[in-house]
Amino acid sequence: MKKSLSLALAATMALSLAVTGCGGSNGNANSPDTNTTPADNGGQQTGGNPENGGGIAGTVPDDTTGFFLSVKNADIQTADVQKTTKDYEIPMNIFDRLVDIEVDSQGTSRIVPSLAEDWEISSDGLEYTFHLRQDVKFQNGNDFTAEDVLYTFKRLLTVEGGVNTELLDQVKGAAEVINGSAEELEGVEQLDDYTVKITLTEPFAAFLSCLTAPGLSIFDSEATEAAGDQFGMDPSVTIGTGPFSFAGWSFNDQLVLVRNENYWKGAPALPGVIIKIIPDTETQTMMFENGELDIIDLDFVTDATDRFLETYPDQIVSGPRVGITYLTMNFNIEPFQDLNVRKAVQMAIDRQAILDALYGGRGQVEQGIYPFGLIGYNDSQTKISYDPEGAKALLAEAGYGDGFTMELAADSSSSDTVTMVLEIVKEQLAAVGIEANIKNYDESTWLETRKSGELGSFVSTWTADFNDPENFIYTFFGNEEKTRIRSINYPDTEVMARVGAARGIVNEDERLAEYRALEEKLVHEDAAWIPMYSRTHLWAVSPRVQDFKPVWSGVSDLVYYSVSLSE
Amino acid sequence: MFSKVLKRIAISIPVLIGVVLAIFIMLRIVPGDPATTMMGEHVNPAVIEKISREMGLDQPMYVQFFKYVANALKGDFGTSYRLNRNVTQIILDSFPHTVKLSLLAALVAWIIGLSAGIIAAIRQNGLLDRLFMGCALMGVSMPVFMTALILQYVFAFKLKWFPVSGFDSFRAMILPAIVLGWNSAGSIARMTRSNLVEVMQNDFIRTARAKGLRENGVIVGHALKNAMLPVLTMMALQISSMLSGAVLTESVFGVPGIGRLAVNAIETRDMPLLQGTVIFTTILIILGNLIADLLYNVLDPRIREGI
Amino acid sequence: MKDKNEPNISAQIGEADTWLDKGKTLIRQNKLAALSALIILLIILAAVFAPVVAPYDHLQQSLTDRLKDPSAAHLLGTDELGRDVLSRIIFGARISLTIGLVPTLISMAIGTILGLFAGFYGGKTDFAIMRLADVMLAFPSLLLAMVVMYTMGGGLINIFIALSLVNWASTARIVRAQTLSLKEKEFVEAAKSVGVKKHVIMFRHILPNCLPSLIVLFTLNIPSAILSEASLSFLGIGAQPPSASWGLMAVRGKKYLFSEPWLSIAPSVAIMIVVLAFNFLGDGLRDVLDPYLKEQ
Amino acid sequence: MNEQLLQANSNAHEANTELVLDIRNLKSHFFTAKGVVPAVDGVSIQVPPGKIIGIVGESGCGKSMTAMSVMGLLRYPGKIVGGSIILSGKEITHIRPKELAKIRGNEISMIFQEPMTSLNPVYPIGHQVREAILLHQKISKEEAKNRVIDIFRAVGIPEPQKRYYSFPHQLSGGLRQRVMIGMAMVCRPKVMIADEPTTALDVTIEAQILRLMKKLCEEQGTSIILITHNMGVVAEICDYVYVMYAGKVMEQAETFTLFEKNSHPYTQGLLKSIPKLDEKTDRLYTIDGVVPNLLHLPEGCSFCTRCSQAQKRCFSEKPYLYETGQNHGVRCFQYESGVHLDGK
Repeated sequence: MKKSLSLALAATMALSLAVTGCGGSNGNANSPDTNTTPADNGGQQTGGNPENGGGIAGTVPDDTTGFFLSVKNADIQTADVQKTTKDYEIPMNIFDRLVDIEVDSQGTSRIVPSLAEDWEISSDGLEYTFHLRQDVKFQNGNDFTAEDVLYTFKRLLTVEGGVNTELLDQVKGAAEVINGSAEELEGVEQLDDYTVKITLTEPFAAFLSCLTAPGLSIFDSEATEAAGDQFGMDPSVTIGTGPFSFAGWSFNDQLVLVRNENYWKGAPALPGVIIKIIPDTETQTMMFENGELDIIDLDFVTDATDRFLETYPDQIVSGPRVGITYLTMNFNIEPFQDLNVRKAVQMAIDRQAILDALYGGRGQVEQGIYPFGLIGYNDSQTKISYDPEGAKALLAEAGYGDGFTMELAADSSSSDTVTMVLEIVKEQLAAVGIEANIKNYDESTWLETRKSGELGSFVSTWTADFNDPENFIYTFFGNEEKTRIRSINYPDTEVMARVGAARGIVNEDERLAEYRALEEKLVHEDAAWIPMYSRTHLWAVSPRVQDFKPVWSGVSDLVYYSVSLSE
Repeated sequence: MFSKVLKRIAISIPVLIGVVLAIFIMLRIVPGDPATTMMGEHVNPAVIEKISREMGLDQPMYVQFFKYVANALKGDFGTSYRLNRNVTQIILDSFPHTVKLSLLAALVAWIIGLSAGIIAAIRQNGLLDRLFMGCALMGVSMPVFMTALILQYVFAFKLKWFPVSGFDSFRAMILPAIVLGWNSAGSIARMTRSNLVEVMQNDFIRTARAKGLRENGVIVGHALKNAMLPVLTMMALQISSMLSGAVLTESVFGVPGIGRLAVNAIETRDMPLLQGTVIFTTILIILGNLIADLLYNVLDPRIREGI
Repeated sequence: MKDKNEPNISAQIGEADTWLDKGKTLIRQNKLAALSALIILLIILAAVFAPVVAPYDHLQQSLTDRLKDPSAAHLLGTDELGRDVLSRIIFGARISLTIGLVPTLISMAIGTILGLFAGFYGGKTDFAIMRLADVMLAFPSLLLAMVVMYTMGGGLINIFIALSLVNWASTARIVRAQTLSLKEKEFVEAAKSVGVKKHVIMFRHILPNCLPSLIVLFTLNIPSAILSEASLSFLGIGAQPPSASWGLMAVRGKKYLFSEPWLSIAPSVAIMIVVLAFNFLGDGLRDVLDPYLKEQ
Repeated sequence: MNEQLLQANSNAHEANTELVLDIRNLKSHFFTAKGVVPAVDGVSIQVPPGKIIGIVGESGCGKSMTAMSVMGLLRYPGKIVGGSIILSGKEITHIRPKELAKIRGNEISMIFQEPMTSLNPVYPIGHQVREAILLHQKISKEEAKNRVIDIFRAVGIPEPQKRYYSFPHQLSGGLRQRVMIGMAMVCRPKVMIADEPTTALDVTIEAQILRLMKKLCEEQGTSIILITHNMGVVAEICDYVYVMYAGKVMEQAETFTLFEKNSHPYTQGLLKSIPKLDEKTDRLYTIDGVVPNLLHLPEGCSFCTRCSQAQKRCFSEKPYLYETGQNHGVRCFQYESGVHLDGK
């Protein structure tokens, strides 16, 4: 009796474990292609329109042959682009924006129509009037209208967990909506069903570029409102106008996109895309070489790049990464108030050697603030030369002939390559007598210290959100607060006032000239910033991949619209 | 017997509360404001303050704790900062993968561990002993990620017997299970060996020999069952080390399990998710201990009778 | 290993085995354990005298000599920054062994003291300490270490804290169990009856008798600490560069597995050798020293 | 009988088929870290059919080792290094494990000192005894079970049907020893070695067990080697006695002779140390000193250090086992006139 009782108890427990296990596995492990988010009936209500003939949001077809096999090394947190500053891949493929950016083969870029087929800008640079396309439908069959634009912009400012409010900073009434003193966003008006007028508080030359940012993707007002906080989480309710619909997401496993047959620009060539989530880069490498992937981002396997270039010379795709790696010096920390010290540090670092050693020389040494590929990039400016002897002389002149100690602040969450850069910089500084100590911070402390303006020197990379120098110079030298939260603490308020004012210069040539002058002043006269290099971004693709093109800024998020596979 | 079971369960309860409290406190002494770290670069302070309020981070810690426990009892571990989804739901989605991986790995561990342990015990201090123990211990003696990588390289990449990653077919599960199982096999082998050696010194083994059993018969018929009882209890410890090992194995092989969740949670500093994951795995371990204890009770006639 | 079927020969010849005898028995019976001890000794010596033993400065970079294949000049080649891998492994032994030793010592000290108190005083003290131990044991160790590292950030000191926190409970359990049984032994009863103070009994009479188990446990805990650190390094929350533990070297080297495999294999093999050596030594010591520690 | 024994002793190298068990000049040594321990050092014992042979001595004198050697149960670091063991005319000293297994439990069986631990705790006792039958006889499990119940009844286990399924921990020590005896007797062996079978038991139960063994021995014709340190037990049931000390036989004689004419100082000491009710002494007699360290035995007679009658030569020369009378041998120079029985 007693024996059986205790047996039964043990068995019950084991069983309950097993049942929990099995219950779950029916849902997703046996059929890995179905999405595991609690789709419930939401899919049928908003996304399940069978007449769409494929590309139903939230539904992964059984047959995934011909799907493009892509990979990411970490899962996304959301597809709601208003709530993320980095997970752009899904939004770039399932949503459209009012305008787009196009880069021609010479590297010059221009703003092209997208959901807005035409626009006018008032002469004072304050009013933008957009005429929207009238033939666009969302993936759920709803029509795209001006109302959706209004909804989307207001939501950007008010949605819980929104992190891209900055994008609309210049729009009239934005501040009031954020702080709750206004209900409606004054600066965005619906003139008719297909016309929207946006008013800015001050002229902002980069505004059109800004509208190309992924964060300003347009949502369906009806579906998004209905989805609530499941928008971006549950594929079936995450609706856009883009070339693909969001078909499935099983967390930490894969993301699935399916062709939107009714895409207003014409359906994409690919029937769909499966994006596997593989954190281990060696695993990714082996998968690619085994034919389990159609693409691999060599940025995540920097160290294998040489081997890939050798092994798959015909399968490499590259594009400039429009972003600059820089080293900071904090004006509030001794002895960086001294111009000679800053110049000495600029000269002490052999940037070409670092680029060669860690990135096989793929990229270029930068001399300013705006990297190669960005509007405003200046290839004829003053160069900083690698000159350790000169650096020593300058240090001696500044009274630091015996050197000094400084901190190199490392963020423990950054990649090994960044850490290696620090290790090399440390050695190079040692060669001119500066003792640089690498101090490791965990990510949050690093961010917080940096924000307080007290972080020591650090190496980081800023990649373009949109194609304008404003996005760079204003971020670091826009005003006292901007330079403090980057732990630079540049003291010249006059120069920073010019940086702010440049945003309002309506004449494009004048504006760019001012930006160049400021760049020269900041980097070469004041030595307030040490530009390191910008890099070329490489991908390897499988032989069947055709027409793959990285996005203009060279970020890792891929756009699959133009891609096709040969069989 | 029944009261004993109840007592055993009762002892688990303070442990469980302790676990929740420990994790709760540990995660609350994180330097830096969680709201800031989760929101990143593009947001203004007003928003951060609002978020902080919404997460209840402005309340005293004991209030947060009791709220958390009250919700946890209802099966609600809160909402993930980053994924904006119910933590319980996320965990339950990942759980089956980890369970499958762990069960398969346990099987591997037992096969390797038991056979190595038995052979080692029989050939105690001989060449075979060293060889088999060495083999079993190899799995623990390399960092898990290297074992994984090397097996992957040889069997998936070079020989192409298995897919490099994934967890959607039985074939894909084999390599991760071997890596994880091998990692635990060492301790099972070691324990089997020392238990067997120990049991082989018992008087009843001498009796068995004296009655005319040959050495293999002695081991299989008389020593093994006695030796296995303590090894069985180790199953519970294995659950713990499996779940630890799963963190790395899942990352290397791209298995979307609980271990990955924990890593995600740490990388994205997602406190509710980390909290939920740790508490959930801990409950599993406590439950595993309980089951092992009960099984032990069932199988050992001495304890069964309450002696 | 003595066979209980036979009368205790030591008792029969009327002499207890001295430590020296146990050492001799170990060498005679278990060559592998003896060899392991020798290897460990050599590695410790290499770590202590690293600047003398290592052929190069382990921090000296040479960007022009990156990723060189093993050669006469660099027996294990050079790493991604042109540093000599062999020298780095020799210097890395310092960090890895420290990571093995320090947290193990700390956690065992805590565990021993708590275990002694729990076992000796029993009652509420026992209940409180052992429930605390249960709580610690309920955590998956790596996950707990991850949480600690998450809370406090990377760095050696925090690794020590994380790993100490994880491991004390098992020591406490074993010491408690031994204390419980030793407490009933005649010599303790005798000491009590003549009024020896409690803490003297605990530390002078009971503790020395736990020593064999503790030594065995010590040798078995060191490798697990080294491996835990490697795991933490894999997750990016272990040792931080430029200080290079073997674990971190393996993690950073694994990116070159396809082209320069020695970068990850060499430190992994170093870990493997040390871990196996400690394991074999521990097993050997247990056979010779310790009748208690059959589990573990 | 007397002649038989004498003959056997003097012609040690000739097989004597009349003997059930013939142990000749057996040497079993232990190889320890400190050196070689000669636990059994040239022991010769003869067991005729149907007799009870006693081996007495203090603990550590090598009596258990002798039994283990005979059963082939000696394990590392112990090893038989010389001599021979002949069971029913068959040399079994170094036979293969497979052959040994056939003999054990079948032709020769053994009962151990510790009834509490000698049974496997995780199996019912009935199964454990049945196993002994099934190992050696080709009969069905059902038949075997009936045999077990019969033998349980024979060894005096109450309710044998029910007890068949009991686990060892549910039985008292006395009952367990009965189970052990049953297990040892169930295949009707030629020789049963009982190693201190009653030491762990109450005195009342001790007598019952001894009587049971004697009865079974008589009924089945099994010879018994009874190992004990208790002279009283010897007196009660043994036919012939060997007195062992430090791995050697010091004196051997028929029980009656030994108690009447104990010749060796050691035997005298042993017998004196039995408390007697009819004598009034202040304290019990003890032999001075302790059993010597087998690693550092005296050069001469191993008992010399404790012997009250020791002479100079006892410390430098080793005495042989001398014949002093009918079937009576003594290892002491006092009886040097007798024939050497050591077979040297």
